[in-house]
Amino acid sequence: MGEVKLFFGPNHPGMHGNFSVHMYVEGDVVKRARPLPGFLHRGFEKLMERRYWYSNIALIPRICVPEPDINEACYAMGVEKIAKLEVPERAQWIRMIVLELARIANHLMAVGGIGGPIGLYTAPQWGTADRDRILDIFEALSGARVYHMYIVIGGVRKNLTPRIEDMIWKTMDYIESRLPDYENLIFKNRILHSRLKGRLILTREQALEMGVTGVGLRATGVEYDVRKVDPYLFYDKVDFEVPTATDGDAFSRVYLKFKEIPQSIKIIRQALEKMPQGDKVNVPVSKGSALRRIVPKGMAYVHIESARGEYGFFVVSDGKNKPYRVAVRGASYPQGLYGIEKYLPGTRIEDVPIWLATMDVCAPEIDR
Amino acid sequence: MAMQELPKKDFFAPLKAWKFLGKRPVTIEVPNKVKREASDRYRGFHINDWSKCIGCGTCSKICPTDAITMVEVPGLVRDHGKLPQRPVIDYGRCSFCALCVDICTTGSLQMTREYIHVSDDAEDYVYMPTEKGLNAKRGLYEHGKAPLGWIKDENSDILDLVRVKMPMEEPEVRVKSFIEIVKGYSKEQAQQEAARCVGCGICTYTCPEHMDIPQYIESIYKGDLEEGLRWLYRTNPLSMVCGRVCTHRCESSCSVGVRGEPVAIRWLKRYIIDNVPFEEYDRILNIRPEKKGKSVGIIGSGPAGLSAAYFLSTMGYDVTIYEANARPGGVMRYGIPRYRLPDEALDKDIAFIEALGVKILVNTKVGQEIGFDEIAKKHDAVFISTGFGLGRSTRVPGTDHPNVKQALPMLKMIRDYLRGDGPKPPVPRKLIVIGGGNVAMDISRSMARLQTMEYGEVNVHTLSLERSFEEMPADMDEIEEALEEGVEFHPGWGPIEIVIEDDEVKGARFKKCLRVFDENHRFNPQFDENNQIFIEADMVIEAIGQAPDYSYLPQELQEKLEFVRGRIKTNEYNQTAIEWLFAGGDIVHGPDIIHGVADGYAAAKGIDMYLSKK
Amino acid sequence: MVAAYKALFNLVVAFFLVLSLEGIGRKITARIQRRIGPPWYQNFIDLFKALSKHPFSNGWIFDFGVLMALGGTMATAMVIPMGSAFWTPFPNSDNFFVIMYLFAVGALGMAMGMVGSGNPWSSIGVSRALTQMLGYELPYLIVISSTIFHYKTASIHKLIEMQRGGWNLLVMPLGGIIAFVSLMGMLGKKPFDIATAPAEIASGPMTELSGKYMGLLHIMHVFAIFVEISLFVDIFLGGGNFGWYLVKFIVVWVLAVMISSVLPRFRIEQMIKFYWGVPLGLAFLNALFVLLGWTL
Amino acid sequence: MKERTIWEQIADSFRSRSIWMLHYCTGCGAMELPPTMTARFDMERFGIAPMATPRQADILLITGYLNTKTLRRVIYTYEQMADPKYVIGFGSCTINGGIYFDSYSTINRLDYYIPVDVYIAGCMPRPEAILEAFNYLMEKIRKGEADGWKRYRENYDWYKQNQIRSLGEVYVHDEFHE
Amino acid sequence: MTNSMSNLVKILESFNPFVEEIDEKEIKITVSPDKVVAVLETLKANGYSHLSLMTCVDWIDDNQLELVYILFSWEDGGKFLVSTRIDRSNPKFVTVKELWPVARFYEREIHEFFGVEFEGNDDMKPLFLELWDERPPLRKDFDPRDYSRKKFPDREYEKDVIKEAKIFRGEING
Repeated sequence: MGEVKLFFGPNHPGMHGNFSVHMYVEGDVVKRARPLPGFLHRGFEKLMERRYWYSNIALIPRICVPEPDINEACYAMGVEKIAKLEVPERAQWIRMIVLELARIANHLMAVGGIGGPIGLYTAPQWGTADRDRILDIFEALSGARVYHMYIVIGGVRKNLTPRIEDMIWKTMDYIESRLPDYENLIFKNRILHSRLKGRLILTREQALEMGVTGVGLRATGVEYDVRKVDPYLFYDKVDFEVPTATDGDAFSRVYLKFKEIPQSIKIIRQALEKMPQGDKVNVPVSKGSALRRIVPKGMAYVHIESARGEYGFFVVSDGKNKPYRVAVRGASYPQGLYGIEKYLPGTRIEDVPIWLATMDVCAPEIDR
Repeated sequence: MAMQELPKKDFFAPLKAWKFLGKRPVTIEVPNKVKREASDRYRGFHINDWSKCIGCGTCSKICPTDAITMVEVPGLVRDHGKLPQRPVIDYGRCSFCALCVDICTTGSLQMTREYIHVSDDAEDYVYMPTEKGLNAKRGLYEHGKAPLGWIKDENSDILDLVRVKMPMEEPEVRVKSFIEIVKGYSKEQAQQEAARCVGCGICTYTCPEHMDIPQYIESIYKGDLEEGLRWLYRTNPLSMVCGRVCTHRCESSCSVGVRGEPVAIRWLKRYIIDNVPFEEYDRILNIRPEKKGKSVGIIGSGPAGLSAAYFLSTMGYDVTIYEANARPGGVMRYGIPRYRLPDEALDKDIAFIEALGVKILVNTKVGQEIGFDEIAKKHDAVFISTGFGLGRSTRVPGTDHPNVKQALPMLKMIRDYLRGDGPKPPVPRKLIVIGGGNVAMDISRSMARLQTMEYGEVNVHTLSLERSFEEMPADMDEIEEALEEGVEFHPGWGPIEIVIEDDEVKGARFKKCLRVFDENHRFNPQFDENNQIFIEADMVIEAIGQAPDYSYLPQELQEKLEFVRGRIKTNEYNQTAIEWLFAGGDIVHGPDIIHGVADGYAAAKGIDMYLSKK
Repeated sequence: MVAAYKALFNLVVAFFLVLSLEGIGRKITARIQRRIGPPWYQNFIDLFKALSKHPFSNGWIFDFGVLMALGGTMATAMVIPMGSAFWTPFPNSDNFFVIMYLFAVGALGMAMGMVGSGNPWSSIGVSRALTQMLGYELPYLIVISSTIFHYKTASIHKLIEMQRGGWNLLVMPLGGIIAFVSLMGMLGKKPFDIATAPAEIASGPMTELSGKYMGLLHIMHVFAIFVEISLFVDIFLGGGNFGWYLVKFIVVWVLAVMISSVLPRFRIEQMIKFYWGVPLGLAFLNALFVLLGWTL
Repeated sequence: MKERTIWEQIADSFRSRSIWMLHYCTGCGAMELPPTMTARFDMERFGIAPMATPRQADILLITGYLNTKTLRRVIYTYEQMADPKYVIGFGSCTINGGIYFDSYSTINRLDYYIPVDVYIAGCMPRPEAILEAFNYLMEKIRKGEADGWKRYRENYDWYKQNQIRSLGEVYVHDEFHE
Repeated sequence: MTNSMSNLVKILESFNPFVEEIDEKEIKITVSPDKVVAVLETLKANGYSHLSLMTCVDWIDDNQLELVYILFSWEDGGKFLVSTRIDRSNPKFVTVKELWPVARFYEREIHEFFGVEFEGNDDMKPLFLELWDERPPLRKDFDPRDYSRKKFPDREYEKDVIKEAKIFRGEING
């Protein structure tokens, strides 16, 4: 059998989002592969230059749809770094809670989502339904389910009320109680073991050379997490662990995501306890209405640990009321482009969606 | 370090999921069985309270999606601080970020919890929000019944409601001399204050002169003062004066001021003038009009006269101003106290107007040094702006005493004295000022300063008919500053008589005023005759209003002119019933400088039209 | 003439029974997934809707392949006995081997038509489907052969009658379990739905099918399920009268659905390894036991 | 509108209750599809199921903005679907460009390129709104009013001309440099 | 500036860098274009082996493009922003794909969005855009709104919104 050219995506059920991999296969084995991003390219970096510092908060959550809050936090922290702005302590804690909630939501979807490419359809049903409880918190907190537009320059947009705090406590208990079900259904499943164990191995050297971050790197046995290495917000004031594994295969990557959920729950509980009370959760970056608030000249790079790895915003200001340039480092940029070209040849067609799912290739953040 | 134990394989573990066969599903049965209400902060479709909305258009400026356009609504009136336009929202653009709600200057724009709107017709997605909200197709709620969702609070508000504090002299310091109180903004402060402006332009409509306020504020914000100066001189040649003593009606209509403190428009204007050197004016403004070879005579060099002179000369006319006093400027020179408007400021404005070729003949009182007919003959058109120079009296017993003075002559005297042009005015130990307007404040505070300089203490009693500070016609900050300086206020008292013993003023007696205006809003005070007080004083100054002096006008002209309550009636171009005679300033509109400037501008246009037709 | 009516009745039962069961299967899966799921008659609607659509054809091989698949499977469904000799339309030709051959016509037709569509995903799907057939057929045939050897007949209604004393499942439990595992593969239930794995190869062979073709293939699929489960019920669960037959049919189906809903799918080479590993070995062991007469 | 025959009415009633949607996430509105599809909102209750290939699908969900690169594929996909087919436009972006109205790579109105049967307001629409839209579409199909596919056939030249105007060419290239 | 970072800055002094401290753990180093690769190599050898981001800024007023390489160290959590400015009218630079293979895609992206040529990287096929027919879009003199107007028509609503609003408010009967 000769080589057959296949367009894997963009409208392919195994594809995560709107992305495409063009490849030559022989039988079921991939011979050559090239990523084809750009189906979600909207020109964010250009559009952000055309909007005010403050009105950009409507735009940035859209860069990464499954976990929008990291964009808001990154952007806000970048601007605050340039402006040397002191954010109210309570707002910082709220931000941390929001970021960890978003991480849980994303991981629930990713852990359930692994059922998609391998055919365990019960898992995504559960995962997405449980994630919806977190979206309910977001809705109560920020007024929207997906695009929260909640973390703004100088703090957060509205205060965390006791009612919402209560809701978070309850939801955390609920999600914790659901975790054994996932463990039984997914991670003890023999067939899942046989599908994922030892597949798509990435060694530590390969991962570091490629620039992979997040669970892809931690599955190779190093504890590289931006929250620990370069702590932001109050991550140095809470107690949590970064789970790691040594296999570097698809299974351990998914399992690490699963194991991060209890850690995030732990962080949220600590944050709710340690958070100071107060009404002020927002300070303006400079005097004036949002149309004319200016950020002093300067540039800064801020990165945070998203559910998929190091996510960064590079912000340049020329001292006006609009950003001069904003560049985004999508967490899945290396594995989504270089990784596909380099590491997919030699694997099988079935492994392509597994790569996309376990390495969390997120099309919108690559395309922007 | 947390190395994870990987879970072991277990054949039967997945089968545990079968337990959910017997459990209730988590499905929420929308939309048929359950209507799911959104959270109480939900960002749904907009509503807009038209009675609150002022049409400022700030929502459309902040909108990151360009979804909001302001559309003029026929039938809405253009009122003080209101524009007859309302936002139209395009749900083919809106991203439901609620920034429009957060920045809304009045709080009229809000969001409901309605979130379903499904239609096959794209036309259904554009909408002008009203109090009832979107008529959502297949929505959760009946039209107009959707509960409120996202509401602005202190944290989400992105409008800056607090003014940048203007640096001022402390009361203890300033009362000792006539130095200027307001120090003026620094560059940072001015830019910060300019950043508060939302550029709605409501102030432009309110300003009698329709100055390009948002434009020059934006120039300050951008740091381009030359552009700002050009904007100023487009409409107002007396910016230096207006930047200090304008009654700033614009600020009362400022959209930021609906919920907070208005933008300090006056001080921003002053900031531009203070910070552009006079030598640069000519280069920046670059006024090189073509000469038209016609001339215009202007009587009175007050705000209206100077303004008309400026605009006429930019149009290319030869302009001559006739001024009775020794220095040009009228009320700006002789009425307003020095601590509010130093001479240097006025000189700068006048010098620029003179530099344009305007001739100012001082000490030329029309009717004495030169006849009105002569002026009329010499020029193609004449503009009169002689102002209200005569003081009014309460006419209670004792007002004919020499120590019962009129405010305006006193103010003139003080300024002349401070300038070194005249003798020192008499300074009483105890003073009563009657009146509640700005002139009363000026004289009270001037005398307070003189008293401090003379005796080291202030003893000024200011009495007015109006029963509260709010009712008093004087500016609130004037009253506050006067209080700080030690002036004692007695609002709500009307004079009965000036008590004179041994030909000396001993004080005055007052009775309680019950109301100032009657039901028809006419001036018709009522008093409680039994409630009286006596205040000791060496001198009484009356500051209850001024009156015009038309004696210089020949009799036959006066007969032709129409007068309404002492003011000359003109058309919109300030043309009087005599077609070559134009009038402006207090004798037409009153009562402040900016109206005078506006009159000058309108008259200049009118004269230009009249002369080009001729 | 009676035989013809009975054969038609077979088709009617197959159509309504399997379509309803498919709907119920979706409902059961939904409950395990903690949701409500579609109404039980949803598959009827789906089928009629598909038939009402305006399809695309990909040439005559494609058309012919689809018809051949449907025809072959219908023919097979007609000869299947429904649990007892009375409900056997053609008592003389219900030989297991006849059924197997007829059944193969349908599978071949499908393969032909789908390859004729020219879509690479379809070709990959077909090659997978054929590989999978190789996988499950081998242990299945060995188990069935040992059964035939044991009962000394290949006629299904005779096999049913000979199970009066006890179900074949109880006679040779090992064989029964292996036959069930193979049945999962035949039904294309997880973990053996490799041929149509959506996340990997779109919908495999069906990628190019639209409208009516989709409907026809759905009907073919319905009859195939009927044939496969009926065979299992007849050969291992001892058939029974019509009511019992239905109960057994439903139980087998529900069990398959429930197992399917908690398992992911194999890779194609893992599936071959799986079938040719333990099940094939056990099938041989079972055959050995039967040869030695060590049955229960 | 032409009278439908009895057969068409019956067919429409079946079509309205079995809607197979193409599993294709074109934009960010796709993020609310998983909740809609899965246990919390479970759109399978209405007979709506995801399908893997355009050939089998009845309905194309344009979940938000479309950039030119995707639009090419969407046109391909739409033309591959079997009649009758329907299109739902999700959110602001499909109506008038949404927040990306000034982007150099996203289109501003969808019905300029392919006919749209239902629009949903929101950015992005919630699952409840999506289900409401499906119900509305079902009603329309039952009444025979969802005729976007007919419009596409009748005004094919107009649509093609618009597609060419915005895209230059509708052909899809592959990523290998060959 | 942490100890290890200040040590590194000392090592880099031979390249005549312009050093700016953005915050305690973030340092911007500006060098001339010919020294960039050497600086990057030095940093990579000293623990700053993670290329977080490579990007470009268009300084149109200076007629320059600024290339920024952001390096991160997993060991001490510091960041170096290595920056250089190249001519905007004829932007050319050398590739760093030997140091970081993923840089190939960053360079491809920068080529697409800013029009910079990278010598040594021949894979310059457009990555995100298809059939692009204008100047590189992220350059400051490109106006996306104009382009969008030209290519993608907006909807023009015909509805009388004022009348509808007045009907809702009960001012007129509709």
